[in-house]
Amino acid sequence: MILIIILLLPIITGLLLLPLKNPATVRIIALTAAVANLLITLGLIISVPSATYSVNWTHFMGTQFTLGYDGISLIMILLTNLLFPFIILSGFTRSHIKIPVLNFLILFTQSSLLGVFLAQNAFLFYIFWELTLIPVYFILLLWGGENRRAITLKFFIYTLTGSLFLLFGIIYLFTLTPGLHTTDFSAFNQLHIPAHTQNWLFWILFIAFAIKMPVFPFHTWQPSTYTMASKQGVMILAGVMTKMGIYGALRFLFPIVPEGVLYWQNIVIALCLTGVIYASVIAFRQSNIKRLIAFSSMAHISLMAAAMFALNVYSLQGLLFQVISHGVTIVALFYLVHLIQERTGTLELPQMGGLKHVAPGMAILLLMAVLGSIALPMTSGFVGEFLIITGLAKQSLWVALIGGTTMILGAIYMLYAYQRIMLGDSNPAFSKVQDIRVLDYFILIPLIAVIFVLGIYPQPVLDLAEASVNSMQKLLGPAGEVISQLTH
Amino acid sequence: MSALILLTVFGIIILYLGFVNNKTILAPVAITGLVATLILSVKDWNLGSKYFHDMMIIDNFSISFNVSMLIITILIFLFGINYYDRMEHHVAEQYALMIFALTGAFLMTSFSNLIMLFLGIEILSIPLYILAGGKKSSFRSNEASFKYFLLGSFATTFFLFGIALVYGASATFYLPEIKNYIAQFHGHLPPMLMVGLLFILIGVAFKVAVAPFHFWSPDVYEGAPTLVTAFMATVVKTAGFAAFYRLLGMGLLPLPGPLEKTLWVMTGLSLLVGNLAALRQTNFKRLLAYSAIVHTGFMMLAMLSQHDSSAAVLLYYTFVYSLATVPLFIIFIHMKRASLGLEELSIFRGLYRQKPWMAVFMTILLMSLAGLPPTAGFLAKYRVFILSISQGYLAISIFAVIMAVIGIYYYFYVLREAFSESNSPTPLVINKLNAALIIVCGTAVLLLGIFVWSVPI
Amino acid sequence: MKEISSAIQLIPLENYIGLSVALFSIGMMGVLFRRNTIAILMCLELMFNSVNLLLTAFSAYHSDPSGQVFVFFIMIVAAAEVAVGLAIVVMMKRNVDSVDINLLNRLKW
Amino acid sequence: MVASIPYITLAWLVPAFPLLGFLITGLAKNRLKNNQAGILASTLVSLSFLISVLLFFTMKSSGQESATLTLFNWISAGDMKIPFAFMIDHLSIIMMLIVTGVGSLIHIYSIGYMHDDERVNTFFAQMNLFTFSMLLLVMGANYLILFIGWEGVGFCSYLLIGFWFKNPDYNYAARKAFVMNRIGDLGFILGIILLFFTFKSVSFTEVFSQAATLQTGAPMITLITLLLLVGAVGKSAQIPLYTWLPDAMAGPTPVSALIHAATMVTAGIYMIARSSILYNLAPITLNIIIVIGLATAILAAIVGLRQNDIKKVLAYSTVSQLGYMFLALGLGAYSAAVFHLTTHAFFKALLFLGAGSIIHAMGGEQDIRKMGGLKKKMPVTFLTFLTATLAISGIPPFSGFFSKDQILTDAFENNPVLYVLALGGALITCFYMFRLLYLVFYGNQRLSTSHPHESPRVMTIPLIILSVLSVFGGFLNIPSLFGGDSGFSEFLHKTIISKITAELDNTTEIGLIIASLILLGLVILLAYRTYVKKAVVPAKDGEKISVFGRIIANKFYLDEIYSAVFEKPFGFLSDFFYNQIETKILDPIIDEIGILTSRLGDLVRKLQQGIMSFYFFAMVAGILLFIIFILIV
Repeated sequence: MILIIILLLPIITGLLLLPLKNPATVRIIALTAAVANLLITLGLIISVPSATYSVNWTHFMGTQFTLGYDGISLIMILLTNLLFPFIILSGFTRSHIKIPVLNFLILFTQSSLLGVFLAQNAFLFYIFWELTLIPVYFILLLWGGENRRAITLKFFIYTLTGSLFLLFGIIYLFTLTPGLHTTDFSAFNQLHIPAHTQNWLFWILFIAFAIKMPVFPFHTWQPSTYTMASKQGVMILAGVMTKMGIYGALRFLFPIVPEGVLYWQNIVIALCLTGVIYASVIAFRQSNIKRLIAFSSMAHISLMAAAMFALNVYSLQGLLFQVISHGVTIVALFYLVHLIQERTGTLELPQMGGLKHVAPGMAILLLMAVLGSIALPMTSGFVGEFLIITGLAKQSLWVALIGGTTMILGAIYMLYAYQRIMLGDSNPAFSKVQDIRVLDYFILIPLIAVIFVLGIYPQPVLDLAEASVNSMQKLLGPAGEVISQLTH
Repeated sequence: MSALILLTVFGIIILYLGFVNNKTILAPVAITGLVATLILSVKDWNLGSKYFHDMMIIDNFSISFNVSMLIITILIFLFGINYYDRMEHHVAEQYALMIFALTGAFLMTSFSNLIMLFLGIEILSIPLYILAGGKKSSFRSNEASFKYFLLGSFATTFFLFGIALVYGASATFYLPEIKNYIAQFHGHLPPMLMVGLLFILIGVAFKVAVAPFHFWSPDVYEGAPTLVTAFMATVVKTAGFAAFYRLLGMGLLPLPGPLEKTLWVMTGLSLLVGNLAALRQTNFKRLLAYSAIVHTGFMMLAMLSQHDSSAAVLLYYTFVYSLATVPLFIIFIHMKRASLGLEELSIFRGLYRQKPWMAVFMTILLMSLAGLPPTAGFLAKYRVFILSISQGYLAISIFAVIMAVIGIYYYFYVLREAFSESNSPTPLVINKLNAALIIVCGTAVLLLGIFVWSVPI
Repeated sequence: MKEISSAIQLIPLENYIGLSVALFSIGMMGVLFRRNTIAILMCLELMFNSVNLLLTAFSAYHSDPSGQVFVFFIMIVAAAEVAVGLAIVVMMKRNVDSVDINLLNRLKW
Repeated sequence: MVASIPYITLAWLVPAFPLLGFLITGLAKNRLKNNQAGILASTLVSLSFLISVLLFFTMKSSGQESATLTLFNWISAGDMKIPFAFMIDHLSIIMMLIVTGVGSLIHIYSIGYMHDDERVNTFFAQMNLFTFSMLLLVMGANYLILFIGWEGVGFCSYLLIGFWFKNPDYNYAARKAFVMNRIGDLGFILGIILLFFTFKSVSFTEVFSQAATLQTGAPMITLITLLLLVGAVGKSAQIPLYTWLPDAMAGPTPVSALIHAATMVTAGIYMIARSSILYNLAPITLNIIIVIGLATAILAAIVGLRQNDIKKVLAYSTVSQLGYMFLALGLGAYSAAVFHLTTHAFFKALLFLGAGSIIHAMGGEQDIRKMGGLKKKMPVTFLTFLTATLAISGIPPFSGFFSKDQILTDAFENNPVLYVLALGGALITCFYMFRLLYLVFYGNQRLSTSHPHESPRVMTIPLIILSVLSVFGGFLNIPSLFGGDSGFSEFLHKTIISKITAELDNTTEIGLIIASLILLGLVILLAYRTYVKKAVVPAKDGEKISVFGRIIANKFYLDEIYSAVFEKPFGFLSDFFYNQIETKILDPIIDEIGILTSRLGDLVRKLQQGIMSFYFFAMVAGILLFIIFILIV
C-alpha cells in the first residue's frame, strides 16, 4: 500500500495543481508533496527492509500490476525523492510562465520515474520507462533554450529508438516464458536462454540503457540537450534520468542474459573507458559551462557504467553509492551554473572571471560542489570512485588506471572552470551581480551537506547498497556465481 | 440479419427525409437507426445464424466487427452534425450513402461465399465513389472521386477475374469448400488456382490500401471531404480487414507458400512506403493517409501471424486506430476553418496557446497512433508484436519496430507544431459537442490502454 | 438448359479461357493506354464481360448454375458502377471541360 | 578503542583543534576583527602541540610502541572494512610534534606577517584546515586515512598557493601543483588498492604483520611499492614531478614555510618510512628511489645556483634536501631520512620565515639582486638566517651537520660513488646558500627606495625559537662516534625497520667528515670572495650569460618541455575530439541517418505523381510482378 502511495502521490498532486492559478500556492503544494514523499521513503527505508506490493489487477494493460523493491530500487527511489524537492524548489523564481503545468509535468516525471524503479514486471517497467519521456519532452520543448524544437525531437527519437528495441526484447523474453506467458522479472530471471541467443539479445536490451546513460558512442544527444534544457529540465535529466539507464541495465542484463554480459563484458568496458577519456578530454576546452559539465557528467557516468560491467562487489557497491553521490553533485552543479547564468547573463567562460569578488558565497559553494565532483576525500564522490576503481582494479590494473585518470582530468577541467569563473581580477561587467539569496541557500546547503556527510559517514548508504548487491547476486543466477568467483 | 435489414430501411428513410429539407432531424434519425442496429446486432451474439444457403454467416466475429464499425460511424455522424450544418443541399444523401456503405461493410464481415464478398465490396465502394465527390464544385473532391472510382473498378475486375478462375478450378464459391479443395493439393496448387487466389487477395488488398496497391489512398483521402476521409480511413479499413481475415481464415489458411510470401512482401512494403512518404509530408490529410498505410502494415502483421487471437488483436487494433483517427480529423477540420482552408501541418501552431485542453487530447491521440504507452495504441502494437514474435517472425518484427520509430518522428512533428507559438493566431472556435466528443475519444483511448479486459495474447 | 450447356461444351474449355483472357487483356491494355475516360469505361466493361464469359463457361462445364447466377450479379453491379462513373465523368467535364484522365492531377506527393 | 597508552583517548583532540579553528574562522570570517582569527588559530594549534607533547611523554614513559584509536567504521564493502582510526606510534608522534610545533610557530609568525592582508581570516582558516589534514595524514591508522590527509593537504596547498587569486599566474601555479599531486595520487591510490587485494586490509598493523611473511622481491610487492613511490614523488616534489614546488612560492611566505618546506612536502618521506617493511622487500624500488633522490638533489642544487628570487632559491634547496631524504630512504636508512626531515623542518622553516621577514622589510621585494647590506638593518633576522644557513650547509655542530652526515656515511657504506655525488650536491647547496646570505645581508644596499626595518616581535620570536632548534636539533641524534646514543634512531628503530647493516669503522668516518668539512670551508671561502670581496651581482635578466648559465637559469627548460609535451598536446587533443570527432563524425552520423531517411521519403513521395495512367501502370506492374513471383517461387 505504501508503495502505491509513493508512486501516485506526486502525479495526483500534479493533477490537482492544474486548475490552480496562483503560482505561489502551486509551488508550495508541489513542494510539500515532494517532501512528504521523501519523508515516506525515508520512513520506508528505516522501517521495512524489503516490501513488495502486488495488486492482482490483471486488467492493468493486461498484465499483473506488481510493485516492489529491493536494495537497488531503494537507492534509486531514495535518489529520486531526494532530488525532486530541490528540483521543485529551484523553480521558486520570479518567472510566472505556466507554473501549474510545469509543476504538474515535474511531478508527473517523478511518478513515472518511481514507477520505473518500483515495477516488478518488465511490461510495467517499460510502460513507466516510456512514460518518463513524455513529461520531459514537454518540459524541454516548452521551457528549453534556443533551438529547442530540433534538439528536443532528436533527443526524443534517439531515446525512443533504444526503448523500442527494449520493447522487442521484453516481448521476446515474454514469449520464452513457459506455459501461460508472463513478463514478471521473477519469471525472466528463471529463464535459461542459450548462450548464442543471449549474445544478440544482450544488445537488443542494452542499447536502450546505453543511450539513456549514455555510453560512448551513443551520447551525442546529451551535450546539446543538456545545454539547451531549462534549469529543472537539466536537473531531472542529469540527476535522475541517467540513472534509469544504470538501473535498467542492472535489472535486465545481469539476471537475464548473464552469458551475454560476460561475452560482451570487455567490449562494453572498453567503450565506457573510451567514454571516460573522451568526455574528460573534450570537457577541458569547452567554453560553455553547461556543456562542460554535461561532458564531465558523461565521464562520471561512463566510469559508473564500466564499474557495472566489472561485475564485482566493490564496483557494484561503488556504483550504487555513486548513483546517489553523482546525482546530488550534478544537480548542485547545474543549479549553480544556472545561478551564474541568471546573475551574470552568460555561460561563456571567456567572458567570466573575478566573480568571487562580488559573490564570495557563490564561489565557496561552487568550489565545494566541484570538490564533490573531482572526488576529493571527505566528499561522497571519493567514496564512490574509490570503490569503483577498486572494482575496476579487480578486473585489471590497466582498466583501473585508465578509469582513474578521471581523478586527474576531472581536476584539470573542473578547477580550470572554477578559476576561470570565480578567480582573477575583479570584473567590471559583474559589478552589479548579487551574491546568492536565501532560496539558493535552501537548495545548495542541503545538497552540499549531503555530499560531505556521505563523504565522511557513507556507511548508511553503503549498507543499503550492500543489501542490494547481495540481493542482486542472489537473483543474478549464473552471473551471480561469476561475480562470487571474481570477488573471492 | 434483422440488423442489416433495419440498417437498409433506415438508409432509405433518411434518403426520403431529404425531401423535407430539414437538416436538423437527419442526424438524430440516422443515429437512432444506428443505435437500434447496434442493439439488434448485439442480440445475435452467440447465435451464429446462417442465411441464403449459408452464403452469409453472422457469427461473433462479424458481430464484433459490425459493432465496432457502428460505434465509429455513430461518432462520425455526431461530428457530422456540426460538419454539415453549413451545407445546404443533399445532406440527407450524405448520411444515407454512408449508411448504405455500412451495409456493404456488414456483408463484408459476414460473408462465407465469394459472391457475398463481391457484393459487399461493391455496395461499400459505390457509395464511397459518390461521397468522395461530395463537394461537386471542388476540383479536388472531383478528382478524388474520379481516381477512386476508376482505380476501384479496375481493381474489381481483377478481383472478379480471380473469383472466376478459382470457381473454374474448384467449381464453388463457398469458402469452406474452396478450403477443402485447396487442402487436397498440399500447398502445390495449379497455376490457374494460384493466380485466381492471388487476384482475389489483390482485390481485397486494394480496398485496404496495402502497398503497392495504395496509390489511390493518399489522393482520395486528401481530396475527399474530410468527414468522408475519416469514414474511409476507419470504417472502410475495418471492413476491409474483416473481409480479408475472413477470407483467409475461412478459405485460404494455411496459405500456400508463395501467396503467404506475397502478403509478407506487401506488409513490409506498406510499413516502409507509408512511413517514408509520411516523413516529409506537409499536408495533414495526406499524412494521415500515409500513416493509415503504415497501420495497414501492422494490421497485416497481426493477421498474417496466424494465431487464434489474431482476430481479437485485429479487432482491437482497428478499433483503437479508428477511435484515435476520427477525432484527429475533427480537430483538423477546426484548425482548417480557423486558418481559412489551409491543410498544412503549420495550421496547428498555437493550438496549445489557444486551447490547451485540445492540445493535450491531441497529444494523447497522436501518442496512441504512434504507439506510446499508456495509450491503447501502444497496447495494440504491443499485442501485434507479441503475436508476430511468438509466431517467430523476428526479422519482420524488428523491421516493424524500426518503422514504429519513424512513425513517432512525424506524429511528434505534428505535436511540436501544436505546441509551438503561431505567428498569426486566428481565433479558434470548437463547438461544445465536438469538444466533448474529442475529450470522450481521448479518454476512451487512454482507458482502453489501461483497462483492457483480456490478457495481451 | 441442358442442351445449352451441352452446346457450350462442344467447344473445349481452353478456348473459352483463352478468349476471355484475351478480352481481359485487351480491356486492360485499353485502360492502360487510352486517356479518354469514356473509352476507359468501355474497356472496364469489356473486362467485366470477359469475366462473365469465363464464369458462364465454367458453370456450364461444372454444370453448376451458381456461376451463371453470379454473372447476373456482376451485370447489375457493373451497371451501377457505370452509372456512377458516368455521373462522375459529367461532373468532371463540367469542372475541367475535358475527359482526359491525366488532366486532374492536383492531388499528388 | 584500544587505549594501551595513557591519554591515548585524547589523541582525537589533536586534529580536532585545528578543525575547530577552521570551522570557527571559516564560518565567522566576516565577523572576526583584525587579529582575533590569528590568535585563535595559533592557540588552537598550540593546544594540539601540547597534547602531542603529553602523548609523547606518556608514550615514552609507558614504553608502549603504538596505540590505535578507532572512531567509527568508515567504508565497508564486501570484505573491505576500513575504519576511521588513528594510530600513534613513535614515527607518527614525531611527525605530530613537528607539524603542531613548527605549525604553531608559523601560525604565530603569520599573525604579524599577514596583518595587513584583508583576507587574513580566510588565510588562517585555510592554514588550520591544512594543519588538520596534515595531522590526519600522519595519524591515520591505515593507508586510506593517510590518503585523506594526503589529498587534503594537496587541496589546502592549492588554496594557499592561489591565496592571492587576483593574479592568474598564481592561480595557474595553484592548479599546476594540485594536478601534479593528483598524478602522484592516482599511483598512490592504485597502490593502496593493490595492497588491499594482497593483504585484504589497508591498516598498517595488519599489512606489516602479514608483509613479514612475504619473500623479498616479490613482483606484487615491487609493483605496490613503485605505485606508492609515484605518490611520494608527486607529493615530495621529486623528479619528474617537482616543477610545481618552485611555482608554489606564489603563496604567502608562511605557507611556503609550513607547507612547502616543513610539513606537506615531507609527507612522501613519511609515507615511505612508514612502509619501510614493504620497501625492504623491494630492492628494485629502493634502487630507483636512490637514483631519483640523488638526481633530484643535485639537479635542484645546480638550478639553485642561478636563482635570483630569494624564495625560489629556498624552494630549490628544499627540493634538493628532499632529494637527500629520498636518497636516505633508498639506502634503507629510514631513520636517517626522518631525522633529516626533522632538522630540515627546523632550519628550512626558519629560512623561509627569515626570507619572509626580509620580504616584509623590503616591502614585498623578492629579488636578491636588489637587496644587500641588511645585516645592520635587521640583526635578529640576520643571526637567525645565519644559523639556518650554517645548519643547512652541514657545519658542525648545527643540526644539519648530524642529519646530513648520517646520510652521507650511509651512502658511503652503500657505494662510495653515491657518497661523492651526494657530497658534491652538499657543496653546491653550501655555495648557493652562502651566495644568498652574502647577497642579502652583506655589501651595500642596492635598492635605495625602501627603508628596511626589523620585523615586529611576533615575527622575530618564532625565528629565534626555530634558530635555537636548528642549532641544537642535531643533538637529538648524536651518533656513537661522538659518544652519543643516537637516541632519535633508537626511538624510531622499533617502528621503522632500517636496512643498514654494516657499521662504518670510526677512522673512515672521521676521515670522511674531515674531508667534507675542508671542502665546505673552501666553498664558503669561494662564495665569500665572489660575493663579498668582488661584490659580484648576478646578471640582470636582459644581460648575456653563458649558455650553460642560461640553461641553469631557465631550470633546464623543464617547464617549457612539459608544456610542450603534455599541456599543448592535451589541448590539441581536446579540440580535435570536439571539433572533429564529436561535431564532424559522431553527431552527424546520427543526423545523417535521419536526413537519409527523409531523402528516401522525398523519393517515395515523388512516386505519387498524381497522374492516373501512372497509377494504372503501377497497379498492373505490381500484379504482374506478383504473378511472376508466385509462379517462380
